[in-house]
Amino acid sequence: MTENEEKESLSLPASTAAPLFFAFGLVLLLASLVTNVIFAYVGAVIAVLGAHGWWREMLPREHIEPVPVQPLSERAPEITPQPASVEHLVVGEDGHRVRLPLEYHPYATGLRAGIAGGIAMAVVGGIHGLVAAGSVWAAFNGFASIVMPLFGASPPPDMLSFHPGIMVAALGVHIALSLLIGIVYSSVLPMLPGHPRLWGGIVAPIVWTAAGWAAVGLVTPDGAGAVSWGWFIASQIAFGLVAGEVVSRSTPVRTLQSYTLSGRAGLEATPAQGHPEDHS
Amino acid sequence: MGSASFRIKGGLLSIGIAGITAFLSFLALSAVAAKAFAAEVIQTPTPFEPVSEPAHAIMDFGLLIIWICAAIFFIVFGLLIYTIIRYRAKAGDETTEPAQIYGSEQLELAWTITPVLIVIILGLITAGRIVALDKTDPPEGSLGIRVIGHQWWWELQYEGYDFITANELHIPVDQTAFLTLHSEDVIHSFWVPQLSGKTDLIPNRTNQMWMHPHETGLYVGQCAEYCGTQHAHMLLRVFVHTQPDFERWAAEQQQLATRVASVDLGRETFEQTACVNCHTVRGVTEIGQFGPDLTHLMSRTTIGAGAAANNRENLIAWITNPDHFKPGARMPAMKLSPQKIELVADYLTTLK
Amino acid sequence: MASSEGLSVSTVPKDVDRTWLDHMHEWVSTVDHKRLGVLYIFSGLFFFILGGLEATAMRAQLAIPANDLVEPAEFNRLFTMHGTTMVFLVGMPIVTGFGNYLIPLMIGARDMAFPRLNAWGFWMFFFGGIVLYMSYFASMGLYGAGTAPDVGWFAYSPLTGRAFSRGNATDYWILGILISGFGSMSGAINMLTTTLTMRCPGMTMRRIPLFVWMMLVVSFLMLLALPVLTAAQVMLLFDRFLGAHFFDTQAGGDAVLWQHFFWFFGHPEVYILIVPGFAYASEIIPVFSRKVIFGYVTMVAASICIGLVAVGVWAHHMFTVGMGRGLDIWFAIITMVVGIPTGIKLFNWIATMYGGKIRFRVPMLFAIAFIGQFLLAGLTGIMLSGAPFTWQLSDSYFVVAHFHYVLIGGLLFTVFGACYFWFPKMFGWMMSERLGLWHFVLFFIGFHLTFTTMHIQGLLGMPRRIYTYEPDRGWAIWNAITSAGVVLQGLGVAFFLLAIFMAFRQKKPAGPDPWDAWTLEWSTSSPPPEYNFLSLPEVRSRRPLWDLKHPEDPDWEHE
Amino acid sequence: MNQSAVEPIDMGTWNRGRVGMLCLIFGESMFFSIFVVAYLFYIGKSGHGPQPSEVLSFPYLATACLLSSSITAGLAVRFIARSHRWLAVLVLAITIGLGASFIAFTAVEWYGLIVDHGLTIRTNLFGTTFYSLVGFHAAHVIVGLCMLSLIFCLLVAGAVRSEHAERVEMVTWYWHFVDAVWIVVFSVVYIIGT
Ligand code: HEA
Ligand code: HEA
Ligand code: HEC
Ligand code: CUA
Ligand SMILES: [Cu+2]
Repeated sequence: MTENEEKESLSLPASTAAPLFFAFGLVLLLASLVTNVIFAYVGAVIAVLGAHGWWREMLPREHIEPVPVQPLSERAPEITPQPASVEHLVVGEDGHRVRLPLEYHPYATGLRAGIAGGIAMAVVGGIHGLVAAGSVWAAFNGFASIVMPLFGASPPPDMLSFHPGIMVAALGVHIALSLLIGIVYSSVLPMLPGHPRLWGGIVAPIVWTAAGWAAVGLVTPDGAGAVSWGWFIASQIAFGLVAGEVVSRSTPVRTLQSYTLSGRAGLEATPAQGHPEDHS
Repeated sequence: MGSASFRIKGGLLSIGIAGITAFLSFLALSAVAAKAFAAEVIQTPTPFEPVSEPAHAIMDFGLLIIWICAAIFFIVFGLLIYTIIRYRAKAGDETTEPAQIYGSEQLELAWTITPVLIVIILGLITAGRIVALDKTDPPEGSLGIRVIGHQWWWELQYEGYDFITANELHIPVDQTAFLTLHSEDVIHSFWVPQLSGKTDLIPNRTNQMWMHPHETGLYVGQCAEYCGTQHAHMLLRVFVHTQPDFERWAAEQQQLATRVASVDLGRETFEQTACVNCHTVRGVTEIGQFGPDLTHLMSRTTIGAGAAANNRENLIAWITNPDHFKPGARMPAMKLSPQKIELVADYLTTLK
Repeated sequence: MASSEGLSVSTVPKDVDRTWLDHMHEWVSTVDHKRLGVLYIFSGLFFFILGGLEATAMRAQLAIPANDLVEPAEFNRLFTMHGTTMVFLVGMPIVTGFGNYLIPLMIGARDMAFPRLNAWGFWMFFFGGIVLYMSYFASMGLYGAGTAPDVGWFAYSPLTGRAFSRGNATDYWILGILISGFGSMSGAINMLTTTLTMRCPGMTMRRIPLFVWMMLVVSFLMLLALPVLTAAQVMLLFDRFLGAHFFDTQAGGDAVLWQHFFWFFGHPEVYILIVPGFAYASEIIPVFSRKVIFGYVTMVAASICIGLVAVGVWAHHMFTVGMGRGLDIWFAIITMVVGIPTGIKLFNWIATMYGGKIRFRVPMLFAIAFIGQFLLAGLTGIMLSGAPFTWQLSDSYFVVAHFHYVLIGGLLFTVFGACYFWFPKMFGWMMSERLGLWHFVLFFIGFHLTFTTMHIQGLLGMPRRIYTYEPDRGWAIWNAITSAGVVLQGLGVAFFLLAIFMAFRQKKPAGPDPWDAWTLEWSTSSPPPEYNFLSLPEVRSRRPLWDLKHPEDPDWEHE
Repeated sequence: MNQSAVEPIDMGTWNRGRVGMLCLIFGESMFFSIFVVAYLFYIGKSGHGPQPSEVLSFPYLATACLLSSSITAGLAVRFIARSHRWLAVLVLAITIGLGASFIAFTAVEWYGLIVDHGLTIRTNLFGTTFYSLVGFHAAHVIVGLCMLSLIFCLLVAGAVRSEHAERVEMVTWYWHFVDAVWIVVFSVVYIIGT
């Protein structure tokens, strides 16, 4: 806010009661519906007067009024710099106003983790199918038979053979969930204390298996019995371990934010403010 | 300003603690009181004590959502409480500003996708429940009943049996009752929480709902869509009987009205008054459609859709002035002389 | 505080010799956005007291079973007028009022884009409210006396048809809302245009305060939703006066069509009411946490998402009409989707507080309570969006609890917070912290007594809109508690009024920037001069005042 | 356009007049869409009374009038902006004439419907939705005509000069909008509806 040359007054739209009259006239006009036609006549007259007044305010040129400028004593004083100093984060003296964290895993890591985990899970599922029922399809059909009653469809008629429709549906749900969970993994795991494999591989799968177990039990009580929970947990843990592994192996990239504006814009070859590691 | 804020905080803390204590003790007290009241409670139509099929499945589904939401609530609320306690301004904090943090792509991503996952799962489950519970065709061997909503009473027509009754639905246990819902005037909604969810009765439309009770007993409910002055007194009673009991009841309902000679005078008064313009008594007069069928009036426990118990005294009061129990009811006070009212009431009490 | 010493706010009125008539004239003929904003807010508060008294009467009737304090027809009028008043005459004007007052100040403009239209909008709203309340005296009801409308705030057809609603009571409902709707629409046009075209130099769309962004979304929703209601009401008027058959079920009209139209308006309407609440919270929370808002861009994106998704969810109010599976599923899922952007906002507010130095001043107390309450309210909303569950809960007190939690726990709490926060700016006087604290505590406890318990009645199967209930249903005790809470709420509100009154009496000067805040409105004097800014400010970041207060470390280097 | 008292910065093309007008048009479209939806919803649901296919005939002339008036209205703005006063008067007169004849056609159509076919707003759902949709459109045409006539008078009187072209343009935006609504209305009423 720059110091301006002193003005005596400023022009603002002049006050006018024309809109009030226009509104009042319209309201009377409408209110005549529930009262008496006389209101309509009176209302129409008032509305026309109001509209005319409004028109005169605008045309041929806007009616403006000078408003005297506040005396100096009433004006807000210039804003003075505050003594209060701003705390900085440990990550960097210059990074006290950053988006945190300074580095993150690219989304691709998350997607890769999801894909890898999803495959691992499918492999465990397939083995379970082979061992328990002698058919890889049993895994998909088994998955479908837990899930489909939840969603209201009837479970697959025959657990051992290949059903293209069910296959597509099961794969679709499986892939979508795997990818989303992969992204969550890549963004959350690095923030947690301790090792990502522990959180991602053991804790998280157990939590959601428990939740899933409760949900299946609540919604389709018979569904819960049909699931061999041991294998189920095994496949979830497979997912978690593999996805967690992918995440913990990926190298995070640094965000551009610790660079100055000109650095980010590519105007400067070397960022003026050093990298965070230089400080901590 | 600094010290002021601490005074306030102190004040707040004490008032807050006092308030919370007051609140908790109030709750405890009221729980005790609720127990005391509970002795008198006869019927709480809660969806959480289901005795019938869709109600049961709905409760399970409802509990699932409640638990998911409760988990979200406690996590987020815990975070909130932790934050305001941990990061409250402390002495000396006025001179410095905390570090300014703009945001975090990772965190924001995480708390976008986690809800997305929850919504996907919850959405799929909801879709499944809708498909499973919404039946548009009567299942094999179900009992069909047409329910017609009126301001402010229920007309019940039993399909396959030839009779009409009102306000009190009787159905057999362990058999699906399939209701077809219509309305004569405005929108109503059929709701007996322990048996099934509610479905609206809409003029010009036909809706369906079903229930498959597995416990006998009396279950109450009421109209759940605002339908005018006496919406509050558009109560419903559902009697779930054993199969033989139900057949017995239905057989009785199929009978024409009984004729008892001793109340012929009352019947004549009834027939000569405008009553017959609105009420049907099968075997006597069948013009009236506007009011409830009175053929077996005394087989019902209440009159006026639950507005009063069904006994001679209340019938007299009702005929004298329906507004006495149900101000605004669509039945006019017939302005009969007290003697005539007695006679009519005598007659009505014979309609077993 | 930064600069309160060395400040000489003159307390001598400029024009001592003016009569109240002059002042009156000044107020009715004003086209100044600040005065109109104040008019909006104060008329909103006036109607809030009316609506609150109506609620009090209802709660008195429901406190015990089989009570006959209030006639059934009168009870129905009470809840109709209560709901209508609170939504159209309290919520709408207050949010428009704050928008009007603050948008030009926050974006560094001298007035709204169309000052006269602004005045017209206010008067339309105001007269609309008057017309609605005239029904009590003049609607020539069936029995001669005036009767207020009794069709519920969403006025389902065919209950509103001539056949079931004789007299003119329903017409007053239609006209009152129709008229005040025009006011809100013109307000929306004004806010949109102002934000888009009147920003001061440097105030790019990426720099406008979140408040302004959210009001932009709100204005968009108003412009989208209100004409729909207007059109539906015009149809209803045609039915009632010209014998048309839009909603006349006896001539083949469809009752459900009205429900679609109404809720196509009605659901965006509830976001019109809550997003301003988000807007106030988004300004209050950073200032009292002493931190910049967390995730500005995400907040903006989430607001826009909410605005867009809100348009497609309306039929979640109609799960019991038998729409069929397909529609039930669609509306259930899309409704849950709204939870995602809303959640983002909640998390961002908490993250803003996280790591801050939270000062528990009265506005902040309301804002924090808002977060917790809105969380619960939103989650009961999610429960209601599970259609099968709603087959049980719809039109029960659980729904009543849900929407009072959002409307009071969400909107009203932030409105109170906003009043304490911006009152010093509007009038130049501070409001008493002590009275404010009383207000907060009493209202907070009262609110929870009333509405937390109300969930239980709902789960016990109590339908809404019933004037009385049987003693044997097990609802009595809960209703008693619910009603008891109203007393505390009333007391809280009384303290609020007292705090406003005392602020004008005690005249404790506020100075231009009592909260050490960062948006433009705090750079001008309190109250601001008619022209807002002597010379138009130039901004370089989202927090222009931070830049000035911390020249060593300005925001613009980092955005 | 003269700088207003409250306008802080020059927004170029997107000044407040234009943005405001767009907002108004957006709101109006919502209003019309509801009537259109009601019309579509009730197609074929009138139990008795005249049906659309029996009584409606496609309004070629009226449509042609209204659509071409949009072009002349656009021309008028150009002429005003370039200070060709009398050319502007001419095209504006044509515009008004075309608009007025549209209204006349509608009036004739309604007369036929009411008198010959006995179709009123009370007759059946078709009457209800038809008269309200077409009627609201016609009402907007009339409002537009009033505004154009006002400009016409001022133009003849010499009060409208090239610097007012922008405001006149706003009025023509409204006129174009009314035109666009007509395209929707006739597709719905005369094409889909019959
Ligand atoms: C300010 C007003 C407001 C707001 C903001 C809301 C918000 C929501 N409402 Fe509410 N509602 C009303 C006002 C409001 N409502 C009113 C007035 C009625 C009744 C009208 C009447 O009948 O009279 C009503 C009725 C109503 C119904 C109909 C009930 C019925 O009558 O049968 C439904 C059903 O779906 C519903 C759902 C929701 C949902 C899902 C939200 C969501 O927007 C909530 C989103 C918020 C959260 C979910 C919390 C925070 C999120 C997280 C912490 C992230 C994680 C969460 C998940 C992934 C789930 N509301
Ligand atoms: C913003 C919206 C809003 C707000 C703030 C409120 C506030 C309140 N509401 Fe409201 N309510 C609705 C919106 C709102 N409501 C809607 C939309 C409906 C649906 C209507 C329908 O079904 O059609 C509804 C319905 C509704 C019902 C259901 C009626 C029914 O279905 O039968 C009930 C019942 O308890 C109720 C109660 C309350 C209470 C106790 C308050 C309290 O919070 C009120 C507290 C306020 C006061 C108590 C004010 C008192 C002031 C003073 C005491 C000051 C002293 C006065 C002077 C000095 C002059 N409301
Ligand atoms: C204008 C039509 C009308 C007339 C005439 C009329 N009734 Fe009714 N009656 C009704 C309606 C409608 C109800 C249902 C009221 C309600 O429950 O809200 C009713 C209910 C009743 C009931 C209670 C039935 C039940 O099961 O709840 C009785 C008993 C009754 N009427 C008896 C009479 C008698 C006796 C007369 C003549 C003296 C009479 N009615 C005349 C319309 C009428
Ligand atoms: Cu019938 Cu409410
Ligand atoms: Cu909604």
